[in-house]
Amino acid sequence: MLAESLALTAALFIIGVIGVLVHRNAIIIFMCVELMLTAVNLTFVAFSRFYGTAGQVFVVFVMTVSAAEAAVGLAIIIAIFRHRQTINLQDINLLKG
Amino acid sequence: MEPHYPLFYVFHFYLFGVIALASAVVFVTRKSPVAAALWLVNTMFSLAALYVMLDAQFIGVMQVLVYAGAIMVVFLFVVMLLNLGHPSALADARGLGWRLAAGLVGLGLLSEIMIIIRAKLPQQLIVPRDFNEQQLEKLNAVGMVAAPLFRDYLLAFELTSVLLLVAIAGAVILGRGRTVRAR
Amino acid sequence: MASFLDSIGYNGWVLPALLVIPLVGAIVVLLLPAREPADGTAGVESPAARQVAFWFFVLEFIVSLGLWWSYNPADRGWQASIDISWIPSWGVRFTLGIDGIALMMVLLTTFIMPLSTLGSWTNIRTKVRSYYALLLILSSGMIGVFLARDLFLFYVMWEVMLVPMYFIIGIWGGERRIYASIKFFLYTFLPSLLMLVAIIYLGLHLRGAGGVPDFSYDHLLAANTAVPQRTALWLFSAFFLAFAVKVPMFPFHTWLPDAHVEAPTAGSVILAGIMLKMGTFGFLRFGLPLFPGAALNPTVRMIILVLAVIGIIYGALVAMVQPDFKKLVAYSSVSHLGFVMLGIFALTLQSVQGALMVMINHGISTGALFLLVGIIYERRHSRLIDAYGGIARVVPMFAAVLTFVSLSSIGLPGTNGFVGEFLVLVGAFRTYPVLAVISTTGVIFAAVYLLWALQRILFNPLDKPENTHIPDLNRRELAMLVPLIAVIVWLGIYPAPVLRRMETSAQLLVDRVQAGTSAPRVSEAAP
Amino acid sequence: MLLQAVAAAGAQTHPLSGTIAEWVWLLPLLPLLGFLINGLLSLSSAHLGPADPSATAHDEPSEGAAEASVVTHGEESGAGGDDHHAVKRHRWAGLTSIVGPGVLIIAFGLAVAIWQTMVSAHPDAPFIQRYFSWMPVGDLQIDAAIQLDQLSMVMVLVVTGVGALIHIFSVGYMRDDPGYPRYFSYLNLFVFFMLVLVLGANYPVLFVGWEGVGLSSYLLIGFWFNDKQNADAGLKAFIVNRIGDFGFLVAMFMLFANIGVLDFVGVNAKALDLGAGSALVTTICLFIFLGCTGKSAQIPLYIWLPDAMAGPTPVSALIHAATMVTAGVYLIARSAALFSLSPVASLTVAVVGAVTAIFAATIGLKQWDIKKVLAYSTISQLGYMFVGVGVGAYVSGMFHLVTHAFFKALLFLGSGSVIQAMHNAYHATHSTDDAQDMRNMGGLRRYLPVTFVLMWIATLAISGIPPLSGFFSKDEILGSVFARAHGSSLATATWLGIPGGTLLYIIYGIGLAAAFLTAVYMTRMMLYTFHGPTRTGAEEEKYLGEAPWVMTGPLVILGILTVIGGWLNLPKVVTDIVPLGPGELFGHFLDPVVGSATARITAGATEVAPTTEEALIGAAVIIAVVGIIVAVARLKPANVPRAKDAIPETGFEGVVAHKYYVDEALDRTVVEPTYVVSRSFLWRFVDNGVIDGLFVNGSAALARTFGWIGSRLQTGNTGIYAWSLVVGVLLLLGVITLR
Repeated sequence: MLAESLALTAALFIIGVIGVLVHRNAIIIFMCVELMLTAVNLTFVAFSRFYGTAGQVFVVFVMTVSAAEAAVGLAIIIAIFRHRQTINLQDINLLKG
Repeated sequence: MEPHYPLFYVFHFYLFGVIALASAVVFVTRKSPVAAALWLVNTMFSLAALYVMLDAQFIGVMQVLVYAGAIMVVFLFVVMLLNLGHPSALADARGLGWRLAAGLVGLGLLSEIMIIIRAKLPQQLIVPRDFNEQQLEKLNAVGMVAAPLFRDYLLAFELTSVLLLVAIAGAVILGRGRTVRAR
Repeated sequence: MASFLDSIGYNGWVLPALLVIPLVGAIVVLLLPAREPADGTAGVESPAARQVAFWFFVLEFIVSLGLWWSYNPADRGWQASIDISWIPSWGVRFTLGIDGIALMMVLLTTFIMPLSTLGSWTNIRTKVRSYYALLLILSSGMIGVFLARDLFLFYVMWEVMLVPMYFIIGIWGGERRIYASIKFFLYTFLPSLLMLVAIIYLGLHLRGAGGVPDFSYDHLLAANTAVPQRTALWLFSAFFLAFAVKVPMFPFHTWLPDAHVEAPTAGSVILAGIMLKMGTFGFLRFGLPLFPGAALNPTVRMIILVLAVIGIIYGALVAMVQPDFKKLVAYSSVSHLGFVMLGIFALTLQSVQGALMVMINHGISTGALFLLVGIIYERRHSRLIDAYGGIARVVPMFAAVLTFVSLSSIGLPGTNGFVGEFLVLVGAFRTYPVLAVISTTGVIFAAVYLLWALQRILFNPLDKPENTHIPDLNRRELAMLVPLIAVIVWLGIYPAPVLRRMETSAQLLVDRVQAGTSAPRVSEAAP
Repeated sequence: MLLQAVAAAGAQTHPLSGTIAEWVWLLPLLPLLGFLINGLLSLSSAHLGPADPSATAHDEPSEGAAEASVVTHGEESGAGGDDHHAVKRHRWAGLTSIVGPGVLIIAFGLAVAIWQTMVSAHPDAPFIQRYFSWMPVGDLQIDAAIQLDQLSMVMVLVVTGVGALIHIFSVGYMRDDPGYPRYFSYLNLFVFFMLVLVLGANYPVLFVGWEGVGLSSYLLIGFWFNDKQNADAGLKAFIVNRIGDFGFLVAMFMLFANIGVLDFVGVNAKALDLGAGSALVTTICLFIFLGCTGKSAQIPLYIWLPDAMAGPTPVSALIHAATMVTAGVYLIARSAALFSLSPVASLTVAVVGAVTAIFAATIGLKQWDIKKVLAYSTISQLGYMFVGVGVGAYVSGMFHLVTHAFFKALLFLGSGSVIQAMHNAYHATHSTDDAQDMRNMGGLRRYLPVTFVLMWIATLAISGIPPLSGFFSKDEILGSVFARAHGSSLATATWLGIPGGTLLYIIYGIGLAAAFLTAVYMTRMMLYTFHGPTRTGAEEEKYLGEAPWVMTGPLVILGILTVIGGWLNLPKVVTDIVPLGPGELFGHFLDPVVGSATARITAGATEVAPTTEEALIGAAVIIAVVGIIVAVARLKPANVPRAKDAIPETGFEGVVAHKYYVDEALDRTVVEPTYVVSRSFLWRFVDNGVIDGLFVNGSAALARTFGWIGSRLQTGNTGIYAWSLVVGVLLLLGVITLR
């Protein structure tokens, strides 16, 4: 089932990418990123059947990171919203050079 | 080489795969954050099922607990906190042109990935054929992940705990909002 | 005197002492307590810092003065040498030594430094401790450049010198100090990096015994015939750029007016008096002897000489039209240093000796001019020539000194300026008569720009009310100007002791470079 | 090396060693001492500033500054430098009056003593004292050394003698000037440098004096420096002199490069190595001559001298008439060994001298400022001297130099006396009229009888009326020109295609013409100043009066010298007719120095018959007399309007009155273009624009532009970032897959 898993991973990942590209709502974009991470997890799990349990360990790490990322990211979104009253990324250009 | 799978197994594998895919497609087309979040939870569940089918029972459980249970709840919580539930409040998605372009880019990427996957699919297994089953019997579902985690990857594991600590501290500081006002 | 110096083992410790004394001074200055301005110190915070710095500089000068007697002009080798291993794996050694050229440059430095301290006595009022600490570090770096016998050490000292000056201009400078300091830094730093590359190339390719990289000057001097002609040309270009910017030769001079004008008085004095000499000293010590073939390649030599001559005339003409007196003096430096370059590359004994004399004289005269500008600026807060007029009646002593120093700067016979320019031209005429004659017209232009400015400042009607109540020189200012005047007269009338001390080294240089161009190299046999 | 050997040899065998001549070093040292004392006195009235200038700069003014106030035109006060009518005697004036002239009188006494020793010893070689090595660099050995020979002796006597008289005169003339010690310190400084100039044993030491006198001249011309005109004049003098010095310098470089020595003894010994008549020696001589034209105000560098009259009148007498401006003549006489080798250069000197003589004389005809007349007269007379040394008559040139020093110093000091009287008168009535304009004078003989008589003597002398000194010296020059037109090395050479002989006849003619003009303009000056009705003004006339004895005394002495100066060198043709005394004393005296050089030029010259010579003398005298008569007949002092009523001359007369517009032309063609080009092109365009703007700041701007372009990509819109990221990945993967 490796090929199917990888195909599914790719498809989910691409859907996440498309979501990032078409959405402007920071929260939805965030969710898309989560989707992409999860999709990658599927790869790890799929491969763990062939390469040993290390893959599953990595999934644990990815989950930790994505949890941390969600916490910090959402905190930032809250902070930005407080400041700007919007989470529309088009209106937020603090990075403008 | 992969083992032969029974039809029952294959059917369910495909079923959950299709559900995950379909939910993801619906998720990505939603404009309301709440709806999107719920559809994403659906995808997560399907994936959890796939994990279990792929002999990663512990991960499957974690997927449900952490992603569907914790992270997505936080998302919903934030959405509600900021009162962003109404899609009309936001001109969220980009125009049709952008969406088409995104679709084309996505298709392009997908095809490229497919080509790469097909070309580079591993033909040989590194571990014995029934390695995971043996591990499962020897250590049970949790031990199978825990053993390497606390032996081989101990340092990385400890570092992730530091990461989480920092993330908590950061989230608290950012969320308190005082720094924002100070600026 | 010499026997007394021998009895205290002077030659054994003097050179490191010259490097260490200012550093100790800097530490002492920084350790002084911060003090709010008290009465009678004219609003200068931590006035003790300037006292300490001044006395450290005086100590440094007294210590260095012994070199005048301990130096043996008949000896062609290094004197008072020190050789300590520094970074053995790279073959870098901490080697110091003086010859006749370095001797005079060191004495010039130690002589100028206390006077420039006096020059900043009252006009540096903030961050006083850091200021004097930087001055002390700067002096250590400058002396290090003159003493270094290892190219790596030389490069380190070269950059050590750059940083304090950057801060001195950038922190205590005039209105456009940031622009000027950054320009100064980048302008001089960029080519120095090229020089570093060339130094590393030399050290790595001309390895010493045992295959270790060797940066020692003596070694490279002996081994440089192994460098192919084309490579030598590239290496020389790198050195040339680093030194030419420092000199500054036309057209690499535009950092100079900005840096000079914006720097505080002491900064300008040190820049003009000592740091500009680094470039010409570099040519004498490294540029010519290490790459005689490249430097005396007829095309290269002609280009450099023509640039020098352009510098002489161009600097004078541009100086003539400056509305700002400090800028005028700055451009006059371009002109003077053009004479030095002409003298060095004309490469006769007279012209090289003359170039060395011009280097010393320029340090004295231009240093004095900058001090005088600083004095009048402190009183009237204007450097514009047009802001003055007729003030000789109000400040007769200032006028007398300014006139005298200007005359020395334009090379009036009987002052030091003449000796240098005369020797340069008389020497250059032997090898490049046409260029020498063209350069001689610089003598005319020098009189035009400086005396004209003098007229507009000191003479003409006293028609501005704010100029009628300028105080004349005070005792401190006299104390810093009188030594300069004394040296101007001394070097103008009796420069022979100085010339004799430099002659052996200058002769050696000329012989070495000329021998180097006519390969194969003859081994240097000690006489 | 050579010099040392000569000095060593000379020390043992020279007839002057062991005599008072050993004290020759004291000669320049005395005025230097005077300079130091007076200089310190002048500065001692200055007050030290406060310990911290900026702290009190705007508070209470110091005592010294309080005396000074803003000077506008017509209002004078303060501690010196402004107009000289400020009556405020310096507190050290008494001491200065002793020190200033005192050192000169002592020096003159010493010079006379040395001269007597020299006359009796009659040395053939110069007496050289070597003190220390000045610039020893390899084969260039320049010593600080003094050379005493007959030529320098003559100059020393003139400088110290006339100098002492002028110093004494200055005590009276400048006594009320607030810058009195400063004035004397400059004057002493000048004498010091002048003595260094004439006593130096090699070209560089001579050059020290050469530039030094230029410096003193600069300082003295601009003595009343608060007047822009004076300061300008000083600057102009210095710069024009520097142009000449450029030539001198180049000549020294060429000498050293070709014969390796710069001391006079060495150059004389090796001059022949340069090759007689070679282009090299001609070039060297021409460069030396360029230096001389600057110092001695010859065409083309004469322009500074008329302006130099801005200085105090005694200064004009000392520096710009009697001594400094004759340094060029001295230099050529000193370099006789070189010039005699180059007929072309010698002829150039003579031609320039002759042209200058007539050119300046014409301008002198139309000047109204009494000092300007004398200035152009000086230029003209210097031209005569150059004709003399140019044709190899070094003795005659030097002789004219000496007599000219007498009568021109007398004329200048006399004019100073006149100006002083005029000035006092105008000062008393607070009039702003020009005290130097002859149109404001007239009839002064009634008020200044002593000055009147003495100045007439000088006028007759300069016009060449026998038996006054000017007659002998001028006549000798013209006679020499005539004598060398046949057979001498000059006559056989060609100058720009003109045969030397022809040229010399032309020069002779020009000389005669200039003599005529000299008689005319000098008589004109005397007529307008002393004769006719007084135009000074009715009120002012009451204040006109003769100067005190301290001023008239030197005038009388100079008058006596003017009368008897000719006895120094009576021509043979005269002594043959009238037994006035021993003939050609001066010539015999100078013979050891310039004899061989003169002989080289006159080697093949045919002797002029005594009758011809007598005829020439007669012609010269007649021309001078005619000049005076013409002037007296044509000019009517009674008809001259006062300066403020005068209408400017027009036509050619106007051109002459404006000195042929040479200054204006130079301003337009040289000075202003240089300034404009330097400012607009070199500084603004090349320096600020191209080098700094284009290259230096340009490279910085280039880097900044790239940075700016990069920063434009940072829109801050994360959507765009995401898009570009994804598209980038697409492209990269595409490359990988399609590879």
